[in-house]
Amino acid sequence: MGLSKQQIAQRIAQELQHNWYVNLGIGIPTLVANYVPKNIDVEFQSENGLLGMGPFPIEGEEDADLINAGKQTVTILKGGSLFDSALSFAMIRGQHVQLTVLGAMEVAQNGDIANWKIPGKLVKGMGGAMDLVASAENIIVAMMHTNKAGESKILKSCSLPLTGVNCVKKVVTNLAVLEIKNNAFYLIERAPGVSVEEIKAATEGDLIIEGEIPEMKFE
Amino acid sequence: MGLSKQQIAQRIAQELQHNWYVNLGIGIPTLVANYVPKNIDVEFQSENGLLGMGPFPIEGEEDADLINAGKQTVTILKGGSLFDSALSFAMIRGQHVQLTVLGAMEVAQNGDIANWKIPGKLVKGMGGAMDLVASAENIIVAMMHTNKAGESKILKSCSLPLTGVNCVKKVVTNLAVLEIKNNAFYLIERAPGVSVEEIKAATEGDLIIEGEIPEMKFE
Amino acid sequence: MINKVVKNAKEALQGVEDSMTFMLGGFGLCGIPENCISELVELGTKDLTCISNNAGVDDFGLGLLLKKRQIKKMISSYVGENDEFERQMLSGELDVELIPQGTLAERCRATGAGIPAFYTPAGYGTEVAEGKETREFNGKMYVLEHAFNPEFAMVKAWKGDTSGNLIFKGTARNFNPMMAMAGKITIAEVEELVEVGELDPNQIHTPGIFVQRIFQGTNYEKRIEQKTVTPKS
Amino acid sequence: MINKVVKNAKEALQGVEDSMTFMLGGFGLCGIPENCISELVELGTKDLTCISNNAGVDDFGLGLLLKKRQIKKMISSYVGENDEFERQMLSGELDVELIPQGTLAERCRATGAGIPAFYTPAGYGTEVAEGKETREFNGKMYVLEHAFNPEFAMVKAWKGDTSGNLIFKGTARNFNPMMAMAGKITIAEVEELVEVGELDPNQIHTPGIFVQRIFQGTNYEKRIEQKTVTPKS
Repeated sequence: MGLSKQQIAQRIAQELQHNWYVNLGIGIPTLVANYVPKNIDVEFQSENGLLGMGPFPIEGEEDADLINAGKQTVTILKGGSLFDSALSFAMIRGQHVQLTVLGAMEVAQNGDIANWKIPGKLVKGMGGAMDLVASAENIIVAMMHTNKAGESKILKSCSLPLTGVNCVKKVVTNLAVLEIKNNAFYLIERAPGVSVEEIKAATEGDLIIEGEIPEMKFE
Repeated sequence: MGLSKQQIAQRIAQELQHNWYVNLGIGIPTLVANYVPKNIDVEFQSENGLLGMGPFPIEGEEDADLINAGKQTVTILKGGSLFDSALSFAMIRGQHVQLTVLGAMEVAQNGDIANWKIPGKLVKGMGGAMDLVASAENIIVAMMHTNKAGESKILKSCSLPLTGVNCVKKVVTNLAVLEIKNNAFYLIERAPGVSVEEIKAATEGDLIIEGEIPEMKFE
Repeated sequence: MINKVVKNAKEALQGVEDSMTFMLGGFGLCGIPENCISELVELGTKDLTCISNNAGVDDFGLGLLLKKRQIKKMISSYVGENDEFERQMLSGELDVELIPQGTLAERCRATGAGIPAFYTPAGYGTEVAEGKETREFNGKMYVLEHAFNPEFAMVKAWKGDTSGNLIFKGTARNFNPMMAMAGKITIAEVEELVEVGELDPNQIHTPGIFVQRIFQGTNYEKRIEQKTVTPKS
Repeated sequence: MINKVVKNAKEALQGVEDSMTFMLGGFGLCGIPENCISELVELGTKDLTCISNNAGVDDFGLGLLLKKRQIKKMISSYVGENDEFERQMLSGELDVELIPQGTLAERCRATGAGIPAFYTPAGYGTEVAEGKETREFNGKMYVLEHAFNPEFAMVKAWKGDTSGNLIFKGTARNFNPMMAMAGKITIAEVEELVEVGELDPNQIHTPGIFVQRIFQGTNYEKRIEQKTVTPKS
């Protein structure tokens, strides 16, 4: 029901603003790079030490010394730069990166996010996620509205161990665009063909619906 | 009486050890670079962002973009490196510089040093001196034993505002080499032709004299 | 690629107002943002707080701003070589805060790196530590020091590209990279402005993300403060 | 100029003992000190604490040390991609301390820079901050984090000179420069060892002062963990 992962990425790409530096997490967020509007310039930062990240290399031109934070071979665009991890996180912590897009297991209506640990299951680590969410002025979470069991991931409060507190401003799911403020989720847009009632049913947290809720528009 | 400034520098140069990185302060300490023993390798660090500092440039080859911490035009040796002030003081604070040589107005028998401020007179600032003395494992003070009024600068306790506490290990003056330990000055060597009595008379701090005190040797 | 180019110092300094706090790169007269300083003199902006390792000399660098009494407060590590500075400080016209040089550098870096405070051994037991929190780690005493909060940072680089990437030369690097990180708006003036792609991404000292405005500087004097040479033999 | 050259990994690792704490550079398999790791496997040194952003894969990188159960504790930010690691962690044989990646990088830098502790926002309000001092600065909450204390740091560079100056390549730089600063003894293995004077002093990423031993590495595999490509069109 609702958007594909590609469409979630496409919708998030509409949030990009001219001259923004952007950090994209692993998974759906990575796809956002494919949908940058033609009329704006943005640069992608990869926290392992790369600004101006370009597309995957042409087959045969991959370089073991040029990867992104997902350990995928990438390229660097003209005007890009390379640096160490301390300077990379100085960029992040110092709020020089205007937008962080990342996935989540749970988001709560106070802006809390959980995306790194499920008790009892194997913990792989938080990587750079805790630094990113604790620092970014502008965080968009990209995720499915519900988990595989059909349970809402848009919650009154997170049940999983937190990655960060009071930090998420916006959530784009397969069903909706939600803004977090006043300790609630404000419904901003619906996925094409998805009703407000369906979104309500899939949302455990407090959902505020003000006036007519428009459908998302894709070009 | 006693050593010239050049000789003080020459005596301090005898303290240099193979493979040491060394920071030399302004004044007498700068002269130490002229007396490095031939059989050892040392590198000079200048806290404005230069390792492998070489001699002054040949007349006509001076470069406004290559100066030392005394703002003098210098050169850089093969194998040298350039860096910013934060990394430079990371070297100093992180104790990667094995020896700091600097001048002082007063040194106390507990290792305190005062060299940056005279109340009521113009204060020019501490520059990098406070970082250097708070960090270096090995600090040698190069100075005249007494001030222009003939008063001792080797004291029970400093009267001037401090630059650092409990940090000086060794003092080389025009009269003597002194080691600081057990809250006292231990007389190690006399300047050629200077008697123990003369050194005693010029020293206000507790002076420990154990056995025969040898004269300094110069090649 | 994001374009940061502005026409000149005048355009770069738009938004500069009285009573603001600036960081200015340089060590002595080496690596100072000459064009920005000239433009500040031109603008006549007053009551400035300037964070800069030194304060220039009487007729160059920040000395030019001091002469026109545009500076209310200097935050520096060493401020000699300047008679007008001395006069204003002694008369109480100028407020001066002296900071150990390494602490100054690290506070600039912390500002840009989102580190609000850190501990350093520099100044412990001296008047620099008065009124500051001190603390023991592994048997040694340290002083808690904080980040700054400057409105503008003005730095000078050797080469820069249109996206704001900077390369410094020699010891003209000094405080410039950390200050570039620290400005809410960072202005870089460069001796040579090039197109993106002309600088090796592996050799960039300051990535463009830290720079909001960049321009090709003009008429660099690059004065030498202490010319010391070895005579030709 | 000070000479830091040793013959090979064997000579570089002299003094390495059981129960020591090491820092190892690299991000994933990118920029890891392959020769040092092989030599550690060879030596069979046990009960090691390894500070490294990741823990390798089953048959490469730190995975090789895990397989031989030489590691007692891993301090990392992300440790996926490794079945043996998973088994040892779940069975309790291996102690794992997970640290936010930026905090890890900054703690490495702090270690080398003589900063015993600093405040960072990362992890505030999460279990990472449990038992740690937290504090408010300018209305935001921060966690106090400390420097490490490793005996050895092992880093991999692209080029190095006999005096220990290092240049890294691409994103193989990652944690290497900060870890190089942090070792009581820092060992650098390089793809190309050159004479002093061959590297531009203005382009050195890690000045030789931080490196105690350097050697020309051999047989670099430089494995790619996730080969992603754009098909030829």
